[in-house]
Amino acid sequence: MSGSLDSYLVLSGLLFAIGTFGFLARRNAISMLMSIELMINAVNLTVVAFGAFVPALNTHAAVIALLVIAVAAAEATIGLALVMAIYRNRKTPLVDEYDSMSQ
Amino acid sequence: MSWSDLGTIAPVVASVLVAAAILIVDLALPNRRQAIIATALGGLGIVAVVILLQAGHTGSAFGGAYSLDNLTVFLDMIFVAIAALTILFGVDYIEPRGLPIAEFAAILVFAVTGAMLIAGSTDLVLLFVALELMVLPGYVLAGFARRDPYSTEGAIKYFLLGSFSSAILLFGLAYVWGITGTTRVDGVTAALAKVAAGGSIQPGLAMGLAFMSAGVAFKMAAVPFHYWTPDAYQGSPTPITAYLSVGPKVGAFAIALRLFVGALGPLRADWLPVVIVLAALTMTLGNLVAISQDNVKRMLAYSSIAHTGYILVGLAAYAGGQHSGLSAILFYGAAYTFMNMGAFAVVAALQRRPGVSSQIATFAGLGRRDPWLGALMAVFLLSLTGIPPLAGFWAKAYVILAAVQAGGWLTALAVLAMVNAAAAAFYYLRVVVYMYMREPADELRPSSPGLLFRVGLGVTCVLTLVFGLFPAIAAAATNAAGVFGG
Amino acid sequence: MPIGDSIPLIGIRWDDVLFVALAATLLVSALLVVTLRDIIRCGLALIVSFASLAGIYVLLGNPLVAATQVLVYIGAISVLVLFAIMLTQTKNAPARLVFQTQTLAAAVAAAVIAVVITVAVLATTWPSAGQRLWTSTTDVAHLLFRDYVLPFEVVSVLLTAAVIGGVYLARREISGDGENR
Amino acid sequence: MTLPILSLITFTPLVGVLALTVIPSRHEEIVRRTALGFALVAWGLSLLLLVAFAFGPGGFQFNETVDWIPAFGIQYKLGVDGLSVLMVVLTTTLTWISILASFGPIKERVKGYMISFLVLEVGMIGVFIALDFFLFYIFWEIVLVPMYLIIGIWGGSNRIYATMKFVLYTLVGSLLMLVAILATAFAFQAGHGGSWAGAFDYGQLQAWAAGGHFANDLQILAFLALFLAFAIKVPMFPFHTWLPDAHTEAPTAGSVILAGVLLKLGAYGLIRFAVPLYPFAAHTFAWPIIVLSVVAIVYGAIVSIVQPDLKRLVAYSSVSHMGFVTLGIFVFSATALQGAVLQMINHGLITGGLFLLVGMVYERTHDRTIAKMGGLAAAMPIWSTVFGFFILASAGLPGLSGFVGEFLIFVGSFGVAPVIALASIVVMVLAATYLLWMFQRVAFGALSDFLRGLGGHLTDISGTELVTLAPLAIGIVVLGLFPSLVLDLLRGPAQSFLAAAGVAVGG
Amino acid sequence: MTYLIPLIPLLPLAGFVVTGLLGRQMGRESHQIAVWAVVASWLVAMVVAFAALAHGFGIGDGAGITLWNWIPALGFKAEMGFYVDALTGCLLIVVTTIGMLVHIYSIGYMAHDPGKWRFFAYLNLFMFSMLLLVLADNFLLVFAGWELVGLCSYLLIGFWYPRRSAAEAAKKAFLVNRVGDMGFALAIMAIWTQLGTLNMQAVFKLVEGGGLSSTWVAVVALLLFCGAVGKSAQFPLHVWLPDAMEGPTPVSALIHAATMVNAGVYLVARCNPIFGAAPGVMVVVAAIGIFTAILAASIAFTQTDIKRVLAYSTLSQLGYMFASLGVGAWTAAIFHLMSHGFFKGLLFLGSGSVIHAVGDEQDMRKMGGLARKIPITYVTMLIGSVAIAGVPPLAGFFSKDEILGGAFKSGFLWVWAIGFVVAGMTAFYMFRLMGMTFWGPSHVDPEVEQHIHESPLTMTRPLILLALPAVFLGLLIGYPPESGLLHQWLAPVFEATIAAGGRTEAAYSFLGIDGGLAIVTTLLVVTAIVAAWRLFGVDMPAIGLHAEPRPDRVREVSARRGLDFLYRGSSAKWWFDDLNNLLFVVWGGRLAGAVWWFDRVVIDGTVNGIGTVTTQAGLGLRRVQTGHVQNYALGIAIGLIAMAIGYFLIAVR
Repeated sequence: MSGSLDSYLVLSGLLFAIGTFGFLARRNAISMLMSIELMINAVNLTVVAFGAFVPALNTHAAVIALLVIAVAAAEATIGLALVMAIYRNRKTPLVDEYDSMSQ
Repeated sequence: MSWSDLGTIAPVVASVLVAAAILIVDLALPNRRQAIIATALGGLGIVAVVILLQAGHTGSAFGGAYSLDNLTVFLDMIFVAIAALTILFGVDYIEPRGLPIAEFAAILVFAVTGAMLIAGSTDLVLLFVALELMVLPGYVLAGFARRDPYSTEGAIKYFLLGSFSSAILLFGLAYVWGITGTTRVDGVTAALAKVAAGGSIQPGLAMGLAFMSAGVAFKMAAVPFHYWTPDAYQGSPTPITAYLSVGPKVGAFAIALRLFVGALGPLRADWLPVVIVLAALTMTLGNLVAISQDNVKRMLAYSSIAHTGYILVGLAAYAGGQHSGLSAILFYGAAYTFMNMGAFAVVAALQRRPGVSSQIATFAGLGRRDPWLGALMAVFLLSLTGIPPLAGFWAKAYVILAAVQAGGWLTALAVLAMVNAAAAAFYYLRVVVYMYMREPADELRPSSPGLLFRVGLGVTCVLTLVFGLFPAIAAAATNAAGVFGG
Repeated sequence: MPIGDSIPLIGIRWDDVLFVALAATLLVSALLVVTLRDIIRCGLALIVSFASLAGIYVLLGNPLVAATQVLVYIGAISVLVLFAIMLTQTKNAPARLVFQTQTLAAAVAAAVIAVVITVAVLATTWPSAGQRLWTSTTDVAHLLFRDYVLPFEVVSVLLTAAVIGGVYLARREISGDGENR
Repeated sequence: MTLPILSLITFTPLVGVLALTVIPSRHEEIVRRTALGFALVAWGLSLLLLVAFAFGPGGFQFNETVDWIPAFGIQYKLGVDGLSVLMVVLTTTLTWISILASFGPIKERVKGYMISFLVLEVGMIGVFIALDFFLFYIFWEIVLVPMYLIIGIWGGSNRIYATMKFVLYTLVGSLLMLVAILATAFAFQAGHGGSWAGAFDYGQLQAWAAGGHFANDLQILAFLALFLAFAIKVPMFPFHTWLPDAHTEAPTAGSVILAGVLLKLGAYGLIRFAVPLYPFAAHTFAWPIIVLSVVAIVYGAIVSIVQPDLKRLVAYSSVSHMGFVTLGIFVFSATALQGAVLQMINHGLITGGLFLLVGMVYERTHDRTIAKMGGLAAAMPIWSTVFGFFILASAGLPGLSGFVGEFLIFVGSFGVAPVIALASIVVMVLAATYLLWMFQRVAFGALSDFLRGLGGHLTDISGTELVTLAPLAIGIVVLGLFPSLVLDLLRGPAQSFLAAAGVAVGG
Repeated sequence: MTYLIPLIPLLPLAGFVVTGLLGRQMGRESHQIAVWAVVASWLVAMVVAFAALAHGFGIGDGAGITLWNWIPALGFKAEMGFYVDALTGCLLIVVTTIGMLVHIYSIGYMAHDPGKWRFFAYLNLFMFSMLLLVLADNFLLVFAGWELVGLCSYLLIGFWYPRRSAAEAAKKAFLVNRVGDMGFALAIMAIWTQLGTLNMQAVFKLVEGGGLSSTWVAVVALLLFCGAVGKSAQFPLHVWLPDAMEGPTPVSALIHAATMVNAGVYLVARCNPIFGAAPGVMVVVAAIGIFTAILAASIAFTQTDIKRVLAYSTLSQLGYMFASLGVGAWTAAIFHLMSHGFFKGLLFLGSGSVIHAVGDEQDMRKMGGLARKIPITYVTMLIGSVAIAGVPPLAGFFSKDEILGGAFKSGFLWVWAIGFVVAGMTAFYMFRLMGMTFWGPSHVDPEVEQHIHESPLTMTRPLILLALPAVFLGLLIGYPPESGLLHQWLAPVFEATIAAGGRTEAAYSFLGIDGGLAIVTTLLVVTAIVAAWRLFGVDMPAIGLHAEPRPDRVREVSARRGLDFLYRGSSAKWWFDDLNNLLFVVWGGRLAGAVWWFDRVVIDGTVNGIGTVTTQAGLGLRRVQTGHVQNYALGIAIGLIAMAIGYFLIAVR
């Protein structure tokens, strides 16, 4: 089981789906942010799993994973800064109350 | 890494240095806006020179991760132009609202650096990282008026959805990488050529393609991945909207060129139906909803969705076997850049004084109140409509020509595009109606924009006309740029 | 260490047990992240899931990534998130209604995505070696600074830009009208 | 190198536009006269062209060719045959008349108006002389914008609806035409081993079509697209409803140009492009089009009878009159085709005159409701006389030009199938009905209360107004008595049209 | 001589142009140029006419002149050319003579009308048009003249345009004429497509040579006859002529009695080779003609407007002419055309003089006893009445007698029988008119009565001049019957057709059938006259005749069972106007309204509907943009799933 690529890929897929669910279902901007982090982690798990099982990808996987983590950090920075900024305007972190523009 | 590698990516390096220079000037000479603007524009000028020095050369750097070809040069020039125009338009808008110019310019240049990197990327990882470099500053720019609830709201929507789509795209990239075993575009192409020859696509690859397509479709604002566009465009400060409407969009099409045309080229018959459906949905929905908009910014946002649809027709034509579809995409991208930026710039000019809305009523009587601004807006709108001899006409003509050449379903798509273009005339011309055929509700003073702004408007207008009157010149460049990869 | 590959008597492999445990922890904590009512607990659950993921990385023979995971995710991002939570939690914030009205649709969509991925994964023949490979950190370093030096540099620019942008956005304004620029 | 007279004619108005942009808009009188001056120069040049034109041989004369977009073989190629010459002269004539007729009525934004008119003239002339399919399309679209502005800015109360309808209708047609043009060019290119040279060149396309090289299904689709574009412009039933609105709302001169020239663009396109390039399709659809034409002839006349508004009545009568033109084209008879072209010119002269006359009344009364009129024969005798003259011309009185054109179409179509003439000839009575009834209500009887209320404003027409009408009236009489002036010019074009259209018949 | 021919129409045309442009400035003298132009034209016409008659021009050998190639289209040709033969000559005499006299008469009649210059300009234009019609050498040019006389008729009927009824009548005349013209136009097209020429002489030659199939001959003849029916106001297109009396009386005399309405007769006569080759159509011609004759006569019985009585009388007489044409008595038809032109012109001008005298009153019930007050008018009108009634030896007797005899002898007994009855009716209603107008007690408004006076010389002189041919024309050119001057003149025109018809004209026999018919007819006419005297009075002291009118008796007779229906029908003009009104004005108007409704609601509604649907679709679709970011994300997720499924489908393809 732990020796099969499939199980890791399925695991990452489930993680991705859970993240998607959180992103679609949560109202709080920070919750959505956390869901995205889950999704990115799912990608990383995929990458590392490929690296662990496919010889040609082995080293590359680690590099890619590292870069992805860095990008995710940058994204989180911007995201949290935006949350702070809008919280200052709206006094609420609940995204579904940000609907002054529609249709 | 070697010096020659650095030479190949010189424009990108120069661009980063410009951003740094802006920040340094800001720290060294606080409250000296002229210095900052001069640094930014001068720096971009240097970048442009660097790009032009590369014209005609080809090469690759970093072991094939970055390639310099005509496409890179062409797109880089567009991106630099976008950056310069955005600064020209932005200053007049940013300043009265008490927002910092240095950060604005620096972040913008960072974003454009990302776009330029995309233009040259021939590596999936670099492509993704460059994409992030392009869009992350974009989120900041969208929320740049951070005391404005609309701006921050648009920004956070843009950010959340953008990150969501980035994750999707990344997921897809991971699978394509896992199956093809390489991140280099040429490697992917080679691997997929085997797949195409073998005739069967593994479900894992199909899923990867799907996630990737969805991610790219999101970035170019194709239906049904377009939702972020209207809110982000409407909320952003108008000159930044002008930037968002062209920069990330052309960038997204650059990704499409490098990724779909370059890497996924062997499978183009397989992604052709997807592009056709996307194109049809995108232009139709964009136009239909644009018709019912009363806010010009939002209307232009939907119109930009529609234009995505037209450009996708070019991509479909390529997939349908017509290489001319690629130069059509590039021509469209260039023409669209200038006319659309021009249109948003006029909106920005009207909103120079804070508190002026972008509702269509603002445009009532503009033709009389401010004849030059009105005439320019009319030119941009007519060009967007596709009336000859303006840039937008040739853009459509080239796309349609490519589609017609490809034949089959693509001819039907071309007809649909033209029906859409006719419907689009309704909302573009509605603005002209307000400008020339209605009296203003209250007499607004002419908003006499500053010198930089006028230069920017002049440039966009002249380019719109030049592209229209002498399409052969631009077409030569796009034809050259359309030949890349392999 | 002279421990067998598998649990004595039952014959189940140790790393399978470890995998199941870690995977279960990961999924449960991830589910808690997206379902818990109290957002601070969500944040804590997120840390747990990050940690279990790091464990899986180790299991996959990639300790470098696992370490980075711990440092960056648990050490930086999670802390950042928790700070943000604290800053945006007003006392009278509505604790009820953590979910959207579209929760059911979201669940269905997520389930479909899970099925799509699972089916695709299982139906595909992967170019797998059939066994886990150990990743050499030295090789990673070489690769990073040879083939991936450009992305690496770009990421550094990206982080710079993100910091500048983030600081600009999150900076509290000095007075009501902000800077006089 | 010979004098590029065609380019000179085309771009003289453009020079006028540049001149106008320099003149400050407060000098309205100078603006007006400058515009008129340039229009007159263009007119003079076009007359020169008419004189210099060599009668007799077919083919195109005064050709000018410059490569424009070599990558696709798109050229700036101009040339005229008898048909084009006539249309150019009609255009230049009506343009200066329209500009002169606008001196009084247009008091606001004079400069913009005059610029629009001159740009319009450029486009219209260009359409008639372009020998490159793509260039033709460009000029075709250029026409759209100034007309859109003329109706939308200087039009009546419901102008915005009218102008949007006009533009959208036209665009739907023309954009599909673009697809067809490109498809045709591509078929040509594919048939020439991928070389784009000549793919938009009219002469080469036509020769290629004459060789029967365009596949039938391409012909069908391309023809339908072109036909839609041209039929909307003509306008043919049932694509005509933009016309009454556009005419009603347009300023007088706009209506004159709209009726006088713009409608001809469609007919010209059918004669020049749609039929010769796609003869198989043209023959396939000939009968349905003939039926539509006959319906238009009768239908337009019937609807005209009950129109309450003078301009609207004249507009619907245009539908009827232009039905003759399409009929004349699609019966594929030399007689009928010559009649159709003559009818195009006649319609330009007659309906142009009618719109001018209606405009004169509108200037004085600010109303066009027929029911409010009455007794103008006594109040404005000269106006009434001239109006009566144009009405009779419109009703097809022998001796005036309208008769000759219609009769030639009748004879030509009778030769093809008597039933066509039988069905459409009722228009002789219907046209007389709506015209004379309208004339009776407007001119005869006692002066209406509404008009009496205007008192001294109801002056008879002025010298300037008479100057605008005189060329039209003279043209109507001269062409009525000496139609050979036009018919001789049309010999070549008619023969080559039939030769081109006959391809499918032969095989 | 041929060079003189174009002068005949061009002189009045020049008069029209000059008078039309300068007439307003010429003031009181505005008639001069017009009148002199016509006089000059008359002189030339006389020269040309007598030359033509003396030479006996027939088909193909007349004098022709081509001015220019009018319509030289590919596949079509029509020239501007004139042709004169004997038939033309006869028409020229009638048209120019009566035209000239009417012009002179109008000097006095229109003296005080402010629009006099306009009137004379129109009259000149009419002369031009009529002469063009008569002289034209090809069908298209005939058609041109045909339409132009219609136009002049329109202009002159509506001359007093402020009067609503005048304007209505003018329009009606033009439109009804146009209905017939459609047939004429179609005939021309048929001729061109079948024969390739429109030159009449060439066409006749071809037809005689059998160049036209019998079907096409019939079609062409029938279509030509349609035109004739319209212009000559035959049933069912007769409705316009009585209304045309709204025009000034000289117009009625000239256009609506003596010249234009004869154009139809002229056309049929001119096309005798065509009609001769279509015997079936000839029957139709005869039937329509004779039916119109009795229909119009029956209406004339009860009309009270003096001009309307004359108008119906004109219809009736034109019917005679068509009957004559139909039975093949070509010359008789032309003969009647000429004599009728003179005496009906005389009667109309006389009635104009009467109207002038009684202060523009046209209702005969408000006249009476005018004989002594306007003697010249009275006497000339009496001559006219006797002439039209057919009392020997006046012009009408000879011409009518020839028609009836022709019908009888060619076997059209039913035509003869009806014609016979109509002869009596004609005599009756004419003397009813005389009685009500000139004899019996005066019913004139007393105020007007004081001012009754004879008309000026310009008006009475033409009356006298017209009375002369009314009396002597028959004897002059119609005697001896069937071999008089006219017969000799016209023989070349008709002989071929008559010969082709297979009938040789039997010699006139005074003591045989011809004389018998003449006597019977004359007896009937005299009886009818006497009956009219008994009912409507007579007062001729010179020959000792006197009878008071008996209005009570008239009422009593007309109220009799059986007769009351006829009386009502007659006075209601057999409801033709009501029928037309219902068919064309009411239902036609509704149809046009319905079509317009269709245009607005269905066609334009579809166009606007597409716009509305598009806009509504846009409004609907924009609701998707809810503003809630999670909704957007859900949309993206669904799009993602759709895309994945799409790619799966592509992959398994």
